[in-house]
Amino acid sequence: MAMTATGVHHRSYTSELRLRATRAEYVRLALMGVLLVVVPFVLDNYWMSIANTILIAIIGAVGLNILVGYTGQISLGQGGFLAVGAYTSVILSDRMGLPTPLAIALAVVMTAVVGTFFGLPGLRLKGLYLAIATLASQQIIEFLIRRDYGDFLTGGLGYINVERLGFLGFQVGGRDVFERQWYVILAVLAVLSVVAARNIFRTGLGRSFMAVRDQDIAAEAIGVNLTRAKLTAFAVSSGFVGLAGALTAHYSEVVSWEKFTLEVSILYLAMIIVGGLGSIAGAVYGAIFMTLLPVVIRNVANALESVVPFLGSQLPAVQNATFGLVIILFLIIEPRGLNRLWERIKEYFRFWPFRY
Amino acid sequence: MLTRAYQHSLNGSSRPEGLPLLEVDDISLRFGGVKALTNVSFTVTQGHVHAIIGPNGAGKSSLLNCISGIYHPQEGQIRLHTGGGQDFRGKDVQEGQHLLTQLPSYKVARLGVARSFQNIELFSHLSVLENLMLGRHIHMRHSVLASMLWFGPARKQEIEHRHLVEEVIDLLQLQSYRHKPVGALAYGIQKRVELGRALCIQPALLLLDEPMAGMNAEEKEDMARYILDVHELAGVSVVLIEHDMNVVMDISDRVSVLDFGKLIADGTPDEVKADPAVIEAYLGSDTEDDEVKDAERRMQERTDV
Amino acid sequence: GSDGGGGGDDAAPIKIGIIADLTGATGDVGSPYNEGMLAYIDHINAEGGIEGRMIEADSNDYAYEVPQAEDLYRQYVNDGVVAIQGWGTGDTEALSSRVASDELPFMSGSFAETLTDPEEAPYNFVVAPTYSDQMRVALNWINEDSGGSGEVAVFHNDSPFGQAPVADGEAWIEEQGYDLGYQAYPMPGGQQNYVGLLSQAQSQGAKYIVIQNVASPAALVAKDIADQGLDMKIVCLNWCANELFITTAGEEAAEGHMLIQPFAPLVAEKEGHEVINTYLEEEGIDPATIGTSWVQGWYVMHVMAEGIREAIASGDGEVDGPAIREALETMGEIDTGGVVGDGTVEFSAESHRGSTGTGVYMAEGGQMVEVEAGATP
Amino acid sequence: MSTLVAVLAYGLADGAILALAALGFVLIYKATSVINFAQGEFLLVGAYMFYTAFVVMGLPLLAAVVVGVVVATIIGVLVERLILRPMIGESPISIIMVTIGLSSLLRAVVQMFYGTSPKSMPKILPTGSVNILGATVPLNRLLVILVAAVVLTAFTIFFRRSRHGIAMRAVADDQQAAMTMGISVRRIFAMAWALAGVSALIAGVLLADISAVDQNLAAFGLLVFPVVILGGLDSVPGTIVGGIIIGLLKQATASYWDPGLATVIPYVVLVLILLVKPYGLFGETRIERV
Amino acid sequence: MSTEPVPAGTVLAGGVPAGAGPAMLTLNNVEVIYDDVILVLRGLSLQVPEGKIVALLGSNGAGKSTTLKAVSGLLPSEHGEVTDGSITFAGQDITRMDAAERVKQGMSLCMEGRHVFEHLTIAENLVAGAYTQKAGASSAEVLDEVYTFFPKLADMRNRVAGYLSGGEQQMLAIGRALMARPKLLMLDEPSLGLAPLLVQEIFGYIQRLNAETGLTVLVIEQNARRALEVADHGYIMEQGRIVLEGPAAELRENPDVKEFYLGLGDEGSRKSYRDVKHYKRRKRWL
Ligand SMILES: Nc1ncnc2c1ncn2[C@@H]1O[C@H](COP(=O)(O)OP(=O)(O)OP(=O)(O)O)[C@@H](O)[C@H]1O
Ligand SMILES: Nc1ncnc2c1ncn2[C@@H]1O[C@H](COP(=O)(O)OP(=O)(O)OP(=O)(O)O)[C@@H](O)[C@H]1O
Ligand SMILES: CC(C)C[C@H](N)C(=O)O
Ligand SMILES: [Mg+2]
Ligand SMILES: [Mg+2]
Repeated sequence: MAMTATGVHHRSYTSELRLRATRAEYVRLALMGVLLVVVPFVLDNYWMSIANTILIAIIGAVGLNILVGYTGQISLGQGGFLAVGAYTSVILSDRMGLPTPLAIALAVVMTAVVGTFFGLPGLRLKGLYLAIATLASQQIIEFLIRRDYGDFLTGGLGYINVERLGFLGFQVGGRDVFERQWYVILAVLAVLSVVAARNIFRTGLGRSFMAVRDQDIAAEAIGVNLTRAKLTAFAVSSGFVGLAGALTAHYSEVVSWEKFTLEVSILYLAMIIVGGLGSIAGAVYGAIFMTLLPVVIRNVANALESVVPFLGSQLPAVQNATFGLVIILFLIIEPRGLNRLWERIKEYFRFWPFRY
Repeated sequence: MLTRAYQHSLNGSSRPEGLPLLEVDDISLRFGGVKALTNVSFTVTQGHVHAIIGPNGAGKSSLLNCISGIYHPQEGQIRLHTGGGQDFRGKDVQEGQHLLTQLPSYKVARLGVARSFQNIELFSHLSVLENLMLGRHIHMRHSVLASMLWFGPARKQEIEHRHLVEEVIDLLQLQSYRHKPVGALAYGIQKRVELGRALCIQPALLLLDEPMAGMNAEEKEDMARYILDVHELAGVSVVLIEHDMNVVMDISDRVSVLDFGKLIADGTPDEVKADPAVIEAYLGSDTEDDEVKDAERRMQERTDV
Repeated sequence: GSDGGGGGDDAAPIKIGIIADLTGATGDVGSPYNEGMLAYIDHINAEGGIEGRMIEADSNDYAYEVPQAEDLYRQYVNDGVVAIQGWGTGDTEALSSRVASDELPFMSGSFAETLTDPEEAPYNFVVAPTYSDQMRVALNWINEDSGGSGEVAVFHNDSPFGQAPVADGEAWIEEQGYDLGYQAYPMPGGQQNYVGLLSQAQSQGAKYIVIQNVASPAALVAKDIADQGLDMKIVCLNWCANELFITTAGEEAAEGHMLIQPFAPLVAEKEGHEVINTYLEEEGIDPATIGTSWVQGWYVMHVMAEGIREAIASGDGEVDGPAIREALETMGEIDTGGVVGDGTVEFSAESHRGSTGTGVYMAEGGQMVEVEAGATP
Repeated sequence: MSTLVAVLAYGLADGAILALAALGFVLIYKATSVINFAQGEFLLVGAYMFYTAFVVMGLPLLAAVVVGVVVATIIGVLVERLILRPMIGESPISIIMVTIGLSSLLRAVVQMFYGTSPKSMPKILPTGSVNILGATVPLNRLLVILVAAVVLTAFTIFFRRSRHGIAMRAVADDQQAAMTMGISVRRIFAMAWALAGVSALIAGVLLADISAVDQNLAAFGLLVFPVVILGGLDSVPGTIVGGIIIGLLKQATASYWDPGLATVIPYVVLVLILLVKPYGLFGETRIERV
Repeated sequence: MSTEPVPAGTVLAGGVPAGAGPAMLTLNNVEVIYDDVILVLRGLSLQVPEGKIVALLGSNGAGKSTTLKAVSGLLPSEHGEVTDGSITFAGQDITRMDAAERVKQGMSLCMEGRHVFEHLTIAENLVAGAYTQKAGASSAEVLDEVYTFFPKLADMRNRVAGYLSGGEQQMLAIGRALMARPKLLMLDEPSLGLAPLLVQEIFGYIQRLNAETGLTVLVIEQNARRALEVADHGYIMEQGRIVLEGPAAELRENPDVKEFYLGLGDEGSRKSYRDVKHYKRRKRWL
């Protein structure tokens, strides 16, 4: 972000405020658009399902990054917030009979509200203390939905089966078209989410979040209402997360507490850290990377199983070990994540062949 | 007051020159057993550069923190007066007063009290431009939906406020650093950015905590010039903490002296530098400032006679 | 991709997907269960397959993580399997509506009563008596043992799996008019002791503790009872009713506790064990290393294979999900040589409850000793 | 009454082990400002190391303890050297993530070598029980309390008495300045991690002795968080108080209320405490001066 | 004296500055690079003779602090590295020595920007300063000495350092550096943020220590006038090189130094800050 390509001269503030300026940037944007469109034509259903998982993860990771990366409020409560979005949307749509899009929208609002509530400790707590307080909210939410006091959520079943998504007379189809239809819905929502998040951070609202992160006393001294900024960040972030949660529910067609555990929180945290804190692009890279990682490991292990039988018999352990190792190596090599790595590569080529 | 070719006034106060702007009324501040301030009172007049000096640990920064709402004194009041003249749009503004001692610091900032810090407190990962735009925070609306949409009000607002920010950039000659992350800038430039961020608030009162510490002679001259520009061209009232007596004597209209949390002198620079209590507590007998020596000598003569 | 039925042409192998827990929270029983299934497939392929068609099973570990199970499921669907063997209650439930819409028969290690209702879960089949039926049998036994009155504490895994039989048990006492006190206590995971639970059971005055959980926590309860010298009898259902419970608790601590186990362990020497013993002998495996869960896996797979056999035999060669489902519902009794419940498993279009009978065992001298075979509620 | 005694004995024993586990965590935090999410895995690794020495290699108890301590030290130092040192100066959250990665790695490695089924290990502590006020209390719980108390006291004295205590805190505050005082930051870091490894080993072995050598040991580690937050992230006495409170609270909730709830009660308490005392009971307030 | 900058190499080829004793610290052609790319010191050479006070002056960003970090071994912790040249201390090559070891050899650095241990009390900060000293009577003596010189510190000895005012922290930082009983004391802008009276006292104290105990001092200062008053020898650096050096008395008379560092007009009198109407042109030395 800090770097502007040499040779770009803006004639007006309007042009300077654009997200993209150079030809290369437009080309890259176009390539990404083409990629998005081409995907459903080349992948089989299984890989489409992974693409869909990635798209949902992108929305969730972007949301989490707003809170953690941009506002500096470390959160381990992602799983809980995903759950709020999922349960709300499903209860509203399937049990109360609201149209699904409306239910999802209300789920977003509901998660924002709950997120704001759990953000309250963030007003007094800082840094690691807050991180651990959010760990507590994760455990508490997880316990509550798992216990389901009064069978309020699942009616004693422990899980909710979700009807196949349909809205405005449109109905997602069966096995053959299921993944592709979902892909279109999710791709649109993911792109909108990413753009909305980027927009936040070129306006005063986003800047105030970053100010809180960098130096909260100074932020207050220039008139930023810390309480409001932090709670807004929690709300906005949770809104995205709630959307991701609701989509998870409707896409996987079942909601149960096991999808929203601490591991999920950690996975999302890994996404934004490996991708790059405080960068929307980073959240996207991270979501892609961390979702693909176990899948790729499994495929590699399966392919190599005949040569190294150990890989197959110990697959989850191998997956976890690789997960851990990748995170460690990654952060040691480039603590600022994939996004930074990408920027470094770009810089390298721009200044190539000069070293300085 | 509009000056030079600038379209915006940086002065956020609508008070006519010469009237009291800030009244510190008998405040006391304690941290546990430590008395940082004891019964301090003084008045800052609109249009003045008001210096606060005193030995280390005298409570100068604490006083500034009290004014800007970061600390809340246990006793006493700090009042900010507004109105009584015309604002920068030329409208008459009713006279009013605000009790700063009860406000959180962001509300104080909203009244137009801007400040810089002793140890630079910039938003180090943001660019100079973003830091300055943050100075406009209190003048902007921050709707979540509009921000997400960008096109429309959000964009319009960004551009609108950018004009004033550019004028500040111009005034402080920060053009070449606009897009640099402030964390990577030289110390002197960072100090200037911090001044700029405060100016973007369009302050009614500007509080500066040791803006020239750690600078060499030439950089001090620059900084002094910037402060004077802000004061003279934009008409902003300034409260300044500074240890370099040459600077203080040269640019301030009035000086308050603190020692051990108590106000030991308050007057014009000339009065203060000749005050024996000040000399003993702060300046030392063999100060480097020739003018102080002069004043001392004169006083000596007077008492001899 | 090849997302059709997968059984189109005659010679092609029949694909089955297995979602197994080898290393997760329930890996202690999941792992032998999986081995049992694979052994059965090995066995049947060695005999020339089902009606000449080989079974190709793809088994993957999901470590008891629901999201992993979903990922595997999608992969299997994409690979064109015709039926799926799952494992836990969580993933079985998570997938039940998906398997219904994808029309894939699904059996699993989850014996929850909700899965037996074809209205709710049209493609799920429960081979063994449900957790609820096991609970009923346990209560019948307790009623008898206690001489008609007593207090029962139910310790259950704090999850849908654990809760499954709790309410049904209480209803059963009411229905039968037993004079039994009944209290349920969730067992949190990862504990170092269950003394807190036991002292609550103690204040209830419970002499019987029904446990619906896996072996290690149940064994911990047994140890704590022994440590504290309490006079309580454990009645383990299914997943802790096995030799793992006995070995983990230790012979002494386990002594005298009761085990409700629908699948007869090898030591019970049923007729249906012969085929297993022959197989083990050929493979050179010591039967002493084969636990109850292994047998469970073998016979659950046997039931599925019989369904496939019937689908091939009765159909026009088309083996797909709906055909297998129909075969299972209409084929009548499937013989298990006395291993499952009262010996046979039977489904119908109205009920996917395969059996209601279960064995009752007692831990004696470190062994499972049969007390009653084919007990039904 | 007898329930109360049992609650006390079992709660204190759990609390004592928690305090030991938390001690390592706090040492690391104090010296290096690292939040170690792998503390539970340190327990796990410690217990399995000891199991290997004691059962697999069949060493006598004392030798097994020595082997365990040596290996734990080496692991602690290696982790510091290979993983955390390159991260010096990075943001706290990146460092948190590294330790999360480490926890995943350690657990997976243990699983690869030892599988997931519990290992049986002969009891080290005597298994008898004593009768206290009408309650049967196993001897091993009492001994656990005793051993933990001795170890914790030893650690506390070490830090009170030696200049390493101050050096550690100095390093935590400002590494560069500490270097200019001639304090070897590397040595202090290595020391903190090694000590954490050793205290985790002791906790892990005690825990394994009263339960079993299995993967659950790592899950126990998560409870370290409520403990340290309660006591204050950087307070050694805080770990003791926090450990005891959490241990007792859990046991009491399980005995008198709802055992399921006992798993979240520590977190509820944690949130409540933080709302009243944002730095725990004994934690150092973060200093913010402008 | 000529206003022409003297190429550093030629002056230093002769070795020790004129009239000085044997060198306690020698930097020879030192080159420092941060982050593998940012070249900060470009062949810097300077010497600090034993028993003398040497002042190092230069504008912001010239590399003064970097020089001291190179000497005290702090560069690795900032991704910096000495890539060329050598540093010798008391006859020993310390270019690659560990930072902690250097302190044991007898050098002590008081860093720019105070760097007190925030959560430690004043007393604990001072004890940490004596880390390399064998505990005992001598440490207690130094402690007393520090307290005598900074009575304010003595009064506040149990206060937590993080809450001290800027100037108080500066006193503490200097006191702490003295606790190691160094042979060479390096001070990075010791007067930053200190009140005039205290600045005066600190320089007086430095002079006294130097006179009484023969302590060698290398001091970086923005307050050039003060520094050149107490120093025996001065170096002026720009952009990572020495551009001017000489006995302090001579430097004080150098017109460039007067104008750019002492803020004096040609006649040697100070111009009021109010009268400065233009932003300063910078002296280009190179
Ligand atoms: N938050 C706080 N907690 C405890 N003590 C404080 C706090 N803030 C200031 N003090 C104490 O109050 C006194 C005054 O401090 P202050 O920072 O106002 O001094 P100052 O006049 O700005 O000094 P300097 O010129 O050195 O910056 C000092 O003794 C300081 O230790
Ligand atoms: N850790 C670092 N990484 C990268 N660049 C650095 C680092 N530290 C210093 N620099 C750069 O090296 C140059 C010299 O810095 P240094 O701090 O040595 O200057 P200085 O002469 O002490 O200045 P000042 O008077 O402001 O203290 C500066 O341009 C600075 O940006
Ligand atoms: C062993 C069990 C916990 C798994 C079991 N199949 C279930 O119902 O979940
Ligand atoms: Mg101050
Ligand atoms: Mg410097």
